[in-house]
Amino acid sequence: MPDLLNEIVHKYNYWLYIILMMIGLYAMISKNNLIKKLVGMNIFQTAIILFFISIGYKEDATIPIIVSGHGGDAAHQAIQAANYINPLPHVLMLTAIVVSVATLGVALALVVMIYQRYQTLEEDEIRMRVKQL
Amino acid sequence: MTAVLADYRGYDTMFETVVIFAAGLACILLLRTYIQRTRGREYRHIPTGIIIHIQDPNKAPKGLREFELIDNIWVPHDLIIKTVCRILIPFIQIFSLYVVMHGDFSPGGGFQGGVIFGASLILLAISFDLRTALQLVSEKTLGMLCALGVVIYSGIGCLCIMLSGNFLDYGTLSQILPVDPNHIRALGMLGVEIGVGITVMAVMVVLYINIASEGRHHQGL
Amino acid sequence: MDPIVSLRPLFAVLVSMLVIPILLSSGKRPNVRESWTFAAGFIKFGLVVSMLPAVLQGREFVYTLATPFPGVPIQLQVDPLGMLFALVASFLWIFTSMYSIGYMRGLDEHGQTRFSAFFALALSSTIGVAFSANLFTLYLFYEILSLATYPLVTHHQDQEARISGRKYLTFILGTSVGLVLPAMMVCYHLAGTLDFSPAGILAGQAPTPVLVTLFFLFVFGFAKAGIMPFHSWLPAAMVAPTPVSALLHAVAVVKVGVFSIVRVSTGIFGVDLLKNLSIGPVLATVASVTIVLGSLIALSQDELKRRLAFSTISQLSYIILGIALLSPKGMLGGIIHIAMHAFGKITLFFCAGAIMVATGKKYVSQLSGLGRTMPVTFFAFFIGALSVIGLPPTGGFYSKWNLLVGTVESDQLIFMGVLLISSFLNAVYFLPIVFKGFFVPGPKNAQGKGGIQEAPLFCLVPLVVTALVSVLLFFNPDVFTNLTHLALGQ
Amino acid sequence: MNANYPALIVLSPLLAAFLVAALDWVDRRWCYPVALIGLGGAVYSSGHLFFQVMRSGTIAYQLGGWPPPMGIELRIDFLNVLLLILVSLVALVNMVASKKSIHQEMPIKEGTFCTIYLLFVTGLLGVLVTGDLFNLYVLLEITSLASYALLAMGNPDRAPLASLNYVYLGVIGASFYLLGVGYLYIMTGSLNMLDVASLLPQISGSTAVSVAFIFCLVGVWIKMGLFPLHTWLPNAYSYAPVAANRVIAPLMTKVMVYVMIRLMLTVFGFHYVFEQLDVQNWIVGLGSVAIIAGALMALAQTDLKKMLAYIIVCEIGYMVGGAWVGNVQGMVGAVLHIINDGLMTFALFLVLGNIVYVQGKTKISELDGIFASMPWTMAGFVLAGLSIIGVPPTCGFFSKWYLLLGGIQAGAWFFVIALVFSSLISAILVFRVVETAFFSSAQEVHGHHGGHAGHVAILQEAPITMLASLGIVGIGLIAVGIWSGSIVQQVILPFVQQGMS
Repeated sequence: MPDLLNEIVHKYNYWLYIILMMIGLYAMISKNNLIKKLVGMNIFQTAIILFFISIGYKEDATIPIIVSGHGGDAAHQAIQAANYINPLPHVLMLTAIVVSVATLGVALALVVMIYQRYQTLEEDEIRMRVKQL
Repeated sequence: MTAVLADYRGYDTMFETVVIFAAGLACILLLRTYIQRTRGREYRHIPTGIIIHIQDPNKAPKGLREFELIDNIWVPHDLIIKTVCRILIPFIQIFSLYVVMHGDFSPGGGFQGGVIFGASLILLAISFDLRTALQLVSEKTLGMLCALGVVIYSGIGCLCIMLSGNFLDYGTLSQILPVDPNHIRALGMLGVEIGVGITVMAVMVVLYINIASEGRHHQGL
Repeated sequence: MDPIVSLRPLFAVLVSMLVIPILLSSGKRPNVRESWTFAAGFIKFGLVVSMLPAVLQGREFVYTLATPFPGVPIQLQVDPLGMLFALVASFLWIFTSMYSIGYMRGLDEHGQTRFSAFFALALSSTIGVAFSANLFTLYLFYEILSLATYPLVTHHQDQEARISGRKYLTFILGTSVGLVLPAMMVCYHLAGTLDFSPAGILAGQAPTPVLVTLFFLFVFGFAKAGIMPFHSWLPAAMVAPTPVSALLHAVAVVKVGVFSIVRVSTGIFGVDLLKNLSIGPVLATVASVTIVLGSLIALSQDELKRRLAFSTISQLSYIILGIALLSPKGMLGGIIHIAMHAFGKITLFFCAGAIMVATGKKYVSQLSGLGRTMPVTFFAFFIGALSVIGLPPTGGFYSKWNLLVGTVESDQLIFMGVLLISSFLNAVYFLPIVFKGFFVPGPKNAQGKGGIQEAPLFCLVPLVVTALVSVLLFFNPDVFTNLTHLALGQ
Repeated sequence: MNANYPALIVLSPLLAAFLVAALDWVDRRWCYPVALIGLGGAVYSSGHLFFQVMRSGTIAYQLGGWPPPMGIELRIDFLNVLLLILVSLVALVNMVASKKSIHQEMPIKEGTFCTIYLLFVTGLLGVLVTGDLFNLYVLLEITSLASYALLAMGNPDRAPLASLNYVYLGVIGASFYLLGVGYLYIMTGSLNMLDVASLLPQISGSTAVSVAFIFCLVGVWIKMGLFPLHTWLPNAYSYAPVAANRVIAPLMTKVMVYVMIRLMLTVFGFHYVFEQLDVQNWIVGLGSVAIIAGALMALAQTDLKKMLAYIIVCEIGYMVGGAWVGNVQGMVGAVLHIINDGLMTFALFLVLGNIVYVQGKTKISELDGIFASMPWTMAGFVLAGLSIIGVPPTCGFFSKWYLLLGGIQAGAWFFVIALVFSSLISAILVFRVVETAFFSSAQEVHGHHGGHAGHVAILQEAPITMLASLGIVGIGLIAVGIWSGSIVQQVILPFVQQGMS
C-alpha cells in the first residue's frame, strides 16, 4: 500500500493528466450539447499538452534561454542541458496548441453550420430532426 | 525556444502555420455565404433621425456618411468602451510587433505576436462592430494576408533551395545578405516569424468574423 | 522436344478480344459487324489449325505473358489436350456465328452488338482456358468466361433473365471464388508452383485427407462442369438466346468446367497420385449419380431446351466418369467425349433454336408433325440424338464404346451398368421427339399451310454441317484420338 | 535542385495552395489551373523520386541542414515511394475529373475548395515522406483538418454533423498518437524514426514502450476506421461532396495503414512487434472481424454511397489482418493492397461521382436501367467491382492472393475464411448493383422474349473529363494487376524483407 501511495505521489503528473483526460473523454461521451462536447475535447487535448510539458520539467532548472549566443541544446546533449528545462517538449506543445486551436476553429464552424440548419445544439434533438427528414 | 521552433523544427513550424492557414480557409469554406440578401435594409439619417427603408438591397442612399445602416441584430454602441478601445488598440498592436521581433532570441515569436495583433482587430470588431473592422481591413486583404504569411515562410525555405542548400537551411542565405554568417540564422528566423505573425493575425480575424457572423459579413454585430 | 516459343497461342486467344472494339464501333451496320465476327472466327480457327501439325508431332507452343507471382506466370501453352478443346471450340464458333445471324435477326432481338461482343469475349477466354499452362492462368480465363457470359445469359433483360442470371452467377462465381481460389492457394502453398505437369505437382506434399479434400474442392469448385449438386445453373441459363445455349452451354462453358477438372486431375494431381489416393471410385460414383439423375430429370422436362440442358449435365459427367476410371481406354473415352458430345449437342441446340425461329414453339409437346414441315432440321436432330445416345453411325458411339471398355479394363463393371442405363434413358427422352415430329400428325388448325417451312438458311446450314461432322467423326476420329493419345502419353 | 525533390513534392501542392488562396481574391478563373499545376508538380516529383529510389535506394533529406536526431528528416524508401505515386496521381486525376462537379456542388467557393484540397494532398504527401514522429502528427492534423472541412461541404442536413463526429473521434485518435509519441520521447529522448528504432532494442522490455506502441496503434486505428472504431467513417464519407469524397475515401485510410506499417516495421521493428509483444493473434482476429462486419454492413445498405463506405471498412480489415499475420507474404499483401485498394476505391468513387453528377441519385434501387444510359461509367463500375471481389486479372486479385497465402502460411484460418467470405459478399454487393443497373423496370413492362429491337436507350453520359479519368484508373487497375509481379519483386519485397528480418 505505501508503495502504491509512493507511486501515486511521485508520478502525480501522470495521474493528473490521466484524470484530466478522463474528464474530457467523459464530457465528450456523455454530454448532449455539442459545445460541451467541444469543451470536453479541448480538455482532452490540454491534458496531453500538460503531460508533454511535465516531461520536459527538471528539478532546479531554469527556462531554456541561453544568455550568451544562441543555437540552443538538443535533448541529447545532456551535459549542459541539465541546467535548463528541455525546450523541445515546449516547442512540440506550441505546435500541438496551435493544432488544437485550429481544430477548435473548424469544429466551431461546423457547430455554427449545424445550428444554422437545426436551430439547436442538443444532440438528441438534432437526431430527432434527422430522423424526420 | 522559438529558436528551436523555427530552426531545428522549422519544418514542423511551417506546417503549424499551414494548419492555421487551413483552419482559416476551412472556416471560409464552411461558413461564408455569398447569398445576396433579398430583403430591404433600413437606414437612419443621422442628422434628422429619420429612418428610411430601401427595398432593393443592392442600392444604398447617396451621401453614405450621413446615413447609418441599421442591422437586424442591433447592438447599441457604448461610448466608454469605444473610446477606451480606440486608445488601447494602437498600444496592443505595437506590443504585438515587439513580440514578433523578439521571437528569435527571447520568449515571443510570430504566433504570440500574431495572436495579439489579431486580438486587437477583434477588439475593434467587438467594441465597434464588424463592419467598422472590415472597413479598416477588408476581407480581401485578410485573405491575401493569410496566404502572404505562409508564402513568406515557405518562400524563405525555397530561397534556401535555390541557393543550393536544403529546404529551410537559413545558413545559405548569407550568400545574398550582407550579414555576419553567425547572425544569418537569426535573420532567417526573423523573416519566418514575420510570415507566421501575418498569417496568424489574419486567420484569427477571419475565424472571428466568420464564426461570429455565421458567415454573413455584411451584418453588423 | 523443346517447346516452341511463339506468339501464335496468344493471338489465337486475343483475336476475338481484339475484334470487340471493331464490333462495338460498327454497331450501326450489322453486316459489317457480322463479317468482322466471321473474319475473327476464321483467323482464330486458322491459328489453331496452324499449330495442329506441330502438336501432333509432339511439340508444344509456349508463350509467357507476365509473372505476377514467383513461380506462377501467366503462361499460354498449346498441348494436345488443349489443342483438342480449342479445335472444337474455334471450329464451332464459326458456325455458331452464322447461326446467330439467322437466329438473332429471325427473332429481331435487341442489343445484337453487345451480344456479339460478349460472345467474342467468351470465346477468347474459352481458348484461353484451353491453352493455359498453369492453374492460375486457367483460373484467370475461367473467371473472365464466367463474367463474359453473364450479359449473354441475361440477354433478354426481363424478370426471368434476372432471376436466372442471379442463379448463374451465384453458382459459377460463388464456387470459383469460394472453393477453387482457396484450393488453388493451398496448392501453391504446398507445392510452390501451379504448372500442369504430367506427373502432378502435389504428390507427397501433404497427407492424404488434405489432398482428397483439395481434390473435391476442385471438382465441385469448377461448377461449370455441372456436377450435382452444383448443376442447377445450367437449366436456368437456358433463358439465353439459343446460340448462347448452343455454343456456350453445350460446348464452351460447360466443357471449360470439365476441361478444368481434367486438367487438375491429370496436371496437378497426376494419374498416379489419384490412383494412390483411391479417389477414382468415389469420383466415379459422384459422376454416376449425376449421370443417372440428370437423365431422369431430362425425361420429365417438357421444354425442349431444358431437356437438352439436363441431358448436357448428364453427358458432362460421362467425361468425369471416364477420368475417374483411371484406365487408358476410359480416359481416352472421357476426353474424346469432349469433342463428340460437343458436335452432337450443338446440333441438337441448333435444331431447337431453328424450330423456335421457324415456328416459335419451344415445348416438346408442341412438336407433333413438325418433322414434315422441317425435315432437314428434324433429320439433323435425329443424328444429333444418335450421337448423344452413343449409337452408330455417329461420333458419340466412339467415345461411349471406349468408356465401356474402360469400365471393363478397370474392373468396375457397375459403372458399365450406369452407362448403359443412361444410354437407354437418353434414347427414351430423345427418340420420341423425332418420332413425334415425323410420324405423329400435328394439330389440325396448324396444318393451314402445307409444304416445307424451314428456318432461315443461316440457321439451317450450321446445323447441317455439325450433324455431318458428327457422322464424319464416326468414320474418321483420328485427329481427336491422336491428340488424346498424345495427351495421355499413350 | 535534384537533391531537393523530397521537399519539393510537398512544397509543390503547398505553394499552389497559397497561390490559389490568394488568386481566389484576384481572379477566380486562375485557381483551377494553378491547382492542377501544383498537383502535376507533385506527380512529377514523385516520379522522379521513384526512379531515384530505384536507382540508389533510400533517400534521406535533412531539413534546415540539421542532422537527424535534432532536425527533421525526410526519408523516402521503397515503401513510401509507391504510395507517393499513388497519392499524387489519384489527387491529380481526381482534380481533373472534378472540375465540373466542384462547380455543380460548390459554386463560388471553387477557389477555397481547391486550396483546402491542395492542403489535404500536401498533408498526405507530408505524412508519407517524413521520417519524424512528431512531424507526422502535425501533417496528419493538416490532413484531418482539411478533410473535416471538405467532408462537411456535402449534404447540408447531414454532412456537418457527420463531420463533427469525425472531428471528435479524429481528435481522440490524433491525441492518442501524440501520447504514444510522448511516451516514446520519454523513453528515448528522440523523435526521429530511425533514431528511435536504434535506441529501442535496449529498452524494449519496458512497459512504457508497450504503452507507447499501443497508444500509437489505437490512435492510428481510429483514424483509419478499423472495425470497432469505424463509426465516424460511413456517415462522414457518404454525405460528403463527391469531389472531396473521391480523394479522401481512397487515400486517407490507406495512408493511415501506411503509418501503421511504418510504425510496425521501421520504428518498433519486426522483432519487437511480432516476437516480444504477444498481440498479433488478437489483431489478426480483429482484422478478420472487421472484414466480416464490414462486408455484412455493406450488404445491409440500400444507398450506393454508404455501401462503398462500408466496403472501405471491410478493406481496412484486409490490410490490418495482412500486416499482422506476421510473415512476408501477408505483409506484401497488405502493402500491395494499399495500392490496389486505393485504386479500386478511387475507381468506385469516380463512378459514384459520375452517377451523382448526371443522375443526382445514389439509392441502389433508383439506379435501374442506368447501364443503358451510362454504359462507360457502369463498365468502370464492373471493372472496379471485379477488383473488389478479386477476379483476375484486375489488381484486387493479386493482393488478395498474397493475403490469403500469408494467412495460410501463418495458419490464420479465421482470417482466410474471412477473406473468402468477404469475396463472396462483395460479389453479391457488386452484382446487386450491376443487376439493378442492367435490367430496367421500363423494359419489363413490355418484356417478352425478343422484340426489343425498337428500344433505343438515351445515352446520357458524364462529361468526357470524368470518363477519361475513370478510363485511366480502369486501365491502371488492370495494369497494376498484370505487373504486380514486378512491383512486388522490385519494390515491395526488398522493403518487407528488410523490415521483417
